[in-house]
Amino acid sequence: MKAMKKIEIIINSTYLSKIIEVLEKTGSTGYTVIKDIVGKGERGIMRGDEITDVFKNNYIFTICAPEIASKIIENLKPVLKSFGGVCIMSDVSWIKY
Amino acid sequence: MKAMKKIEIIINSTYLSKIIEVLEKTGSTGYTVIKDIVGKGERGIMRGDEITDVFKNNYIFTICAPEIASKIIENLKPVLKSFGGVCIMSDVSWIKY
Amino acid sequence: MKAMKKIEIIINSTYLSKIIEVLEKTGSTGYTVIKDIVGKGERGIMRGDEITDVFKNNYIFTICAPEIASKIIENLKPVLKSFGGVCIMSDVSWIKY
Amino acid sequence: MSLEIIAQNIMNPVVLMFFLGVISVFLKTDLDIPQPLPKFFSLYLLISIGLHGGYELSKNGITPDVVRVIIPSILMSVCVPIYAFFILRLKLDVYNSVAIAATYGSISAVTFITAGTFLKELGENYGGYMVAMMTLMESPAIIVGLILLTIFAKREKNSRTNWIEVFREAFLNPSVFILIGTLIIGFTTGENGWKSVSPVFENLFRGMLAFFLLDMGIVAGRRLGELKKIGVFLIIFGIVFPIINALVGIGLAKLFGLNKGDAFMFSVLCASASYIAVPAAMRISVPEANPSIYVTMSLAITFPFNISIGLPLYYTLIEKIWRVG
Amino acid sequence: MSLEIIAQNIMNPVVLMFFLGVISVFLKTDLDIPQPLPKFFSLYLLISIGLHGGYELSKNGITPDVVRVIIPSILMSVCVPIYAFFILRLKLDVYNSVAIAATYGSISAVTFITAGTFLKELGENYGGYMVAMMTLMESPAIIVGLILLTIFAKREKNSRTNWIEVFREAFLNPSVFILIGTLIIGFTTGENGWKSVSPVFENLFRGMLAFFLLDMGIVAGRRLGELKKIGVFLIIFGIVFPIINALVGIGLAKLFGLNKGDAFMFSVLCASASYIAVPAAMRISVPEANPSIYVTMSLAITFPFNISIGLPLYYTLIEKIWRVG
Amino acid sequence: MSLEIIAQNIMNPVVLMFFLGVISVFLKTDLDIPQPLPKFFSLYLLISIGLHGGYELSKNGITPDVVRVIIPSILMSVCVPIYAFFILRLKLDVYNSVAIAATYGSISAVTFITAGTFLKELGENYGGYMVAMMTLMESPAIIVGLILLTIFAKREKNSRTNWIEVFREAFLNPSVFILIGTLIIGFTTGENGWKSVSPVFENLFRGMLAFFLLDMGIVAGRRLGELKKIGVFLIIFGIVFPIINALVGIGLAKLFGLNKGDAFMFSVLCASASYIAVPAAMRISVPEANPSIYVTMSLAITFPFNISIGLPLYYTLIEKIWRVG
Ligand SMILES: Nc1ncnc2c1ncn2[C@@H]1O[C@H](COP(=O)(O)O)[C@@H](O)[C@H]1O
Ligand SMILES: Nc1ncnc2c1ncn2[C@@H]1O[C@H](COP(=O)(O)O)[C@@H](O)[C@H]1O
Ligand SMILES: Nc1ncnc2c1ncn2[C@@H]1O[C@H](COP(=O)(O)O)[C@@H](O)[C@H]1O
Ligand code: NA
Ligand code: NA
Ligand code: NA
Repeated sequence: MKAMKKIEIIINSTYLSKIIEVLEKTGSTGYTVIKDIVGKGERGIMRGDEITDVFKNNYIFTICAPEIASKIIENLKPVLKSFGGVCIMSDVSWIKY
Repeated sequence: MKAMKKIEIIINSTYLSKIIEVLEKTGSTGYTVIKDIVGKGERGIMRGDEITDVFKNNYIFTICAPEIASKIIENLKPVLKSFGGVCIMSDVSWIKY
Repeated sequence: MKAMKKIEIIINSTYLSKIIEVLEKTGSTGYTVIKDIVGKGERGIMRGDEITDVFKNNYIFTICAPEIASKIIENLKPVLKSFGGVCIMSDVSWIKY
Repeated sequence: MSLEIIAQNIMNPVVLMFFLGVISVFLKTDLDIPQPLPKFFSLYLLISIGLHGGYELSKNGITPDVVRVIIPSILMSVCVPIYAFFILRLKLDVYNSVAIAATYGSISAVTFITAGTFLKELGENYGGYMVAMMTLMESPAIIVGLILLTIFAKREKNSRTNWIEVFREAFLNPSVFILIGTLIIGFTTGENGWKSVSPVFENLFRGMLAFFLLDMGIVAGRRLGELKKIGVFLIIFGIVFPIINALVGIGLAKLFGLNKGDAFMFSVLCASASYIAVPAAMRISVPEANPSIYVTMSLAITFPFNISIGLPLYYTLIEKIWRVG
Repeated sequence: MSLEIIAQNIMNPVVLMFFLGVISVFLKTDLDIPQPLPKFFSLYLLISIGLHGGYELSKNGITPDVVRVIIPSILMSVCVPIYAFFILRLKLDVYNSVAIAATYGSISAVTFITAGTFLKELGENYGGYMVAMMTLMESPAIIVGLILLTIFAKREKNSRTNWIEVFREAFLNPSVFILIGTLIIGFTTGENGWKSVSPVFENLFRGMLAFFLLDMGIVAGRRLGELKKIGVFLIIFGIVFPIINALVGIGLAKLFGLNKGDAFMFSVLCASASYIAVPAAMRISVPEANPSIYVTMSLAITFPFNISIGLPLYYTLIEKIWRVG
Repeated sequence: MSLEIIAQNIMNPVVLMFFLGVISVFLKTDLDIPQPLPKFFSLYLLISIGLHGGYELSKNGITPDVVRVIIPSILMSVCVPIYAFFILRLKLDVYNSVAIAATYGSISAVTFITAGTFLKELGENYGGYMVAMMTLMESPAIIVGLILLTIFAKREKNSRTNWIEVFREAFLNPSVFILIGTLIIGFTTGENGWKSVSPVFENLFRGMLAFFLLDMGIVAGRRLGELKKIGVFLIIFGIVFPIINALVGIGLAKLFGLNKGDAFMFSVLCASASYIAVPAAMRISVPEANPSIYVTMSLAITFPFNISIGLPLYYTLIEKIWRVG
């Protein structure tokens, strides 16, 4: 069992690739994506309009070592600044067999 | 980075609007919803039957300040009592650029 | 409010039934499953290929008492060893009305 | 009822697809028709019968036949949930009695649709206004059920019925809305309108029904496992009660002078039980009732019974009675 | 324009389905056509017009008609976003002006498709190459919009436009790609090819359009609630600007000697506004602009206006002008 | 083989849709056919050939033709995985050898379906029982593969093969089940049954195949990027091995006196490789094997090869051989 950080991001689906770019270049070992989710935040309701993909969110999370976590967060900040979205971090233990 | 609470609710999809009502009226600044999920709990298996929407869950979470969290929870309790479902709370840090 | 553990597992969709088997036999009182999610890990990209179900993940989580959590984890380890996937644990409070 | 007519009903691909779905569950094949495909098939079927019914109405206008069928339709949709409730109270609590009563008081569009193809196979027909009757009979049971609840249940204050929500659920649920809407569209656009969309909404009808029934079979199959929890009383209820309702319906149909095709469709409406609109409404308004009971009864007992044995049974009776006089 | 032709346009099941969708939102019926069904319908429609257009082209080859229509198409797709931008700047900031200008400079395939069925109903036709023109007119507005942005916006360094990404978004978005691809397939496989797939891509066309418009109606209906945030200027813009573009388009069509059917389809392309490809591109390249504004204008104002009143309006004008000379 | 017949095969919209999908990936257009649509198309195709095959069988009954084809079918489905395994062992470990051997020992329904439309285009036909043969040939390779695994792999105790699960995966996977089920339905409901559903299950066939192949193209295109990881040996294997199997199949077909159409379809079954049922089974039973290898080979090498060059190649050979004798 190892103490790790979980970083969770909710962002408009149009910007998913920007987030994944950051994760890849900052050395995250993996990530999980749940597509087509909805929600409400500062930028209004994302209702999941069926015609455009523009009003839909994606939920991405990654588990990583604390030192990588801070690197990821530094690199995520400008993306979040340009494109909006929510990012949270919490503590988890990674179960390794 | 700000210490916040994450409140997660899993509830039958029929009752989603009741939860969102509570969130809106108790001053949550936002929430995220993942629809059409399945699971098992006290009230049996929710298999996601394709014909009726009655056996399907929704997963809702909100990130909020601790003082709002307790307000939300007070207001959620009667809903959970009437309609069932699971509600958990945990600690997270909100990353702000 | 009760201190509980949240165990989260991300695993290839083909193996969902193995995880649920473990949860059922180790006395978890419930679980939630989000199907058809994608991600990247040690075993490459799971892109959610549309033709085969083989490149798709499932996300399962269960809330349980700490003593049950360690039992579950013991039983999950061999499954994770054979079939891969990620498993994390964290602390949550269960809100009971 | 001759075995031949049962065989003729079952031995068509559409009904067999239902049983293929059921069998697939027994053999644990993992066959699955994932969402939102079933929703699409069901939407397709509703739009089809709506447009078609509207078009048929536009051809003939408001005939005496139309008027004749309204009263028995209203009558049955109000009375069935009431007598269902009192029968069910013999064994069950108020909440589950209300939910089941509303379920059986309402109708199942897919049973109606399957009955329509059965009738057509026999070279007979029914009036387009029967679709309007179906729509009319979908909602009242919900209201009646909740009135019974208000009278007989001693609930806490804060769980009082929200009547505005109830009426919305009852009369503005998606299936009622789409039926009314497409009936009107079919009626106003008439022959030209129908011709322009019939390659989709007429020609594909049976194929789409086959897909939907395959899915219904899978869902019903999964629920069959819960029959033992439901108990013998309710299983018998799920078969005998539809027959009773069909008989009452046939009686009324004769009394009000419906023609044979309409009488058959009316009896099927009486016999069928809801598994989409009513369960959704009950979940909201009567959360105390157990959906595993009312959904399972409707989906895993009554629906299969109706589409396999019920249809030929009701038809044979009507054949006999209408021939006499 | 006679009321008759408006009625004739609206009184067909396909257009009425759109309004049924809108009404369902007002009545809060929860009617919903879940993903990915709308994506499927839209893909179907694009493939259908691509294959059909390609087949039509293969029948006649490159005629003078084809050549005649290219110049006005390019002209309009470059000029509309420019004059739109300067009009919009009177009231809005640079970012939103760019996004709305690009939206109106591009086209809406579904408006084009609906116009096609309207034309066919009247017994008229248009050239297969018009589908190619539609494809041609989809992308330039995005590029023009972003050039305007580079000129007029003072942005920080790190948010500079990534031109490679922009060109990809503009010219290789799924709808442009599928249109070009199926045009080529339709062209190369000719009559045999078309015959083999026409039971799906021709016969089902109106039915699928009906489904898609029902969904468009729901989505537009949901956005109608946001009209008050948008303000009177933009609401008027959303109706008047398409008319202006149609008029300019009709003028050019006359000038370049297009035949009536082509002129009509061309004017519809000029009048229509994008709500799929351009919003996606704008979200990426101009995140400062508010998508609630440009999507709502395009989807909840201009689209309904065009398919209900715009089509008969443009057609009546063309009728009159072409009759004269 | 004349170039003409290759061109004739490729120059049809259905096959071209596959390549359109591949190209869309190379151009990074984000074109996507989201789930569950591909599942729907695939289910549709299986039901269609099942019902149609059953109906064809019902017309002619059990003829000598049927009997003639059973033995070579069983023979090939048992032998191919065995000789595949020993060839693959020259370069690969036991686990991957088993998985690839099972993949190539089984069949691809969509290759079979595409071959059927190719044959029809040439004005030829095949027996409805060939669908039964396809069903028969889907499962044995899984069992044979796992027997090979038990013999040759030294596994830890707790990862022993669970044979009950294996047989279930092999013989009761959804595609085998739906094929058997619809074959029986098609057979028992005969001409009337087929007529009632043929507007969906016959007329829409090519259009639905076009959709499905577009998606297959996208998925195959995405996997092409992984070819370099797979290595030259396996890439060559993915092309040469199907040809060998087709040749062996053609030899057996001649030996057992199949007619031309059946021989062609049989050779296609021999040449094709599974990418749905077998990968799912292998993931469960041989988690040690790398799915990126066997799925990529089957989907990105063998499938495109078969539907573009394989089909006309096998057909030309059969043409020549059957003309001689
Ligand atoms: N407080 C919150 N709790 C949970 N999810 C949130 C919260 N705020 C925003 N979100 C999600 O993040 C998305 C983007 O947020 P925003 O950029 O603030 O509009 C929203 O559509 C929600 O899905
Ligand atoms: N212990 C648990 N862990 C995770 N999810 C749960 C748990 N208990 C219940 N759930 C989820 O909450 C839903 C409703 O729970 P219940 O009301 O207890 O039936 C279930 O269908 C599950 O999806
Ligand atoms: N570090 C990580 N953070 C979040 N999700 C992960 C991580 N590593 C793996 N996953 C998820 O777990 C799945 C299986 O992981 P693996 O077995 O390592 O390939 C991946 O496809 C991801 O969806
Ligand atoms: Na009833
Ligand atoms: Na335009
Ligand atoms: Na094979």
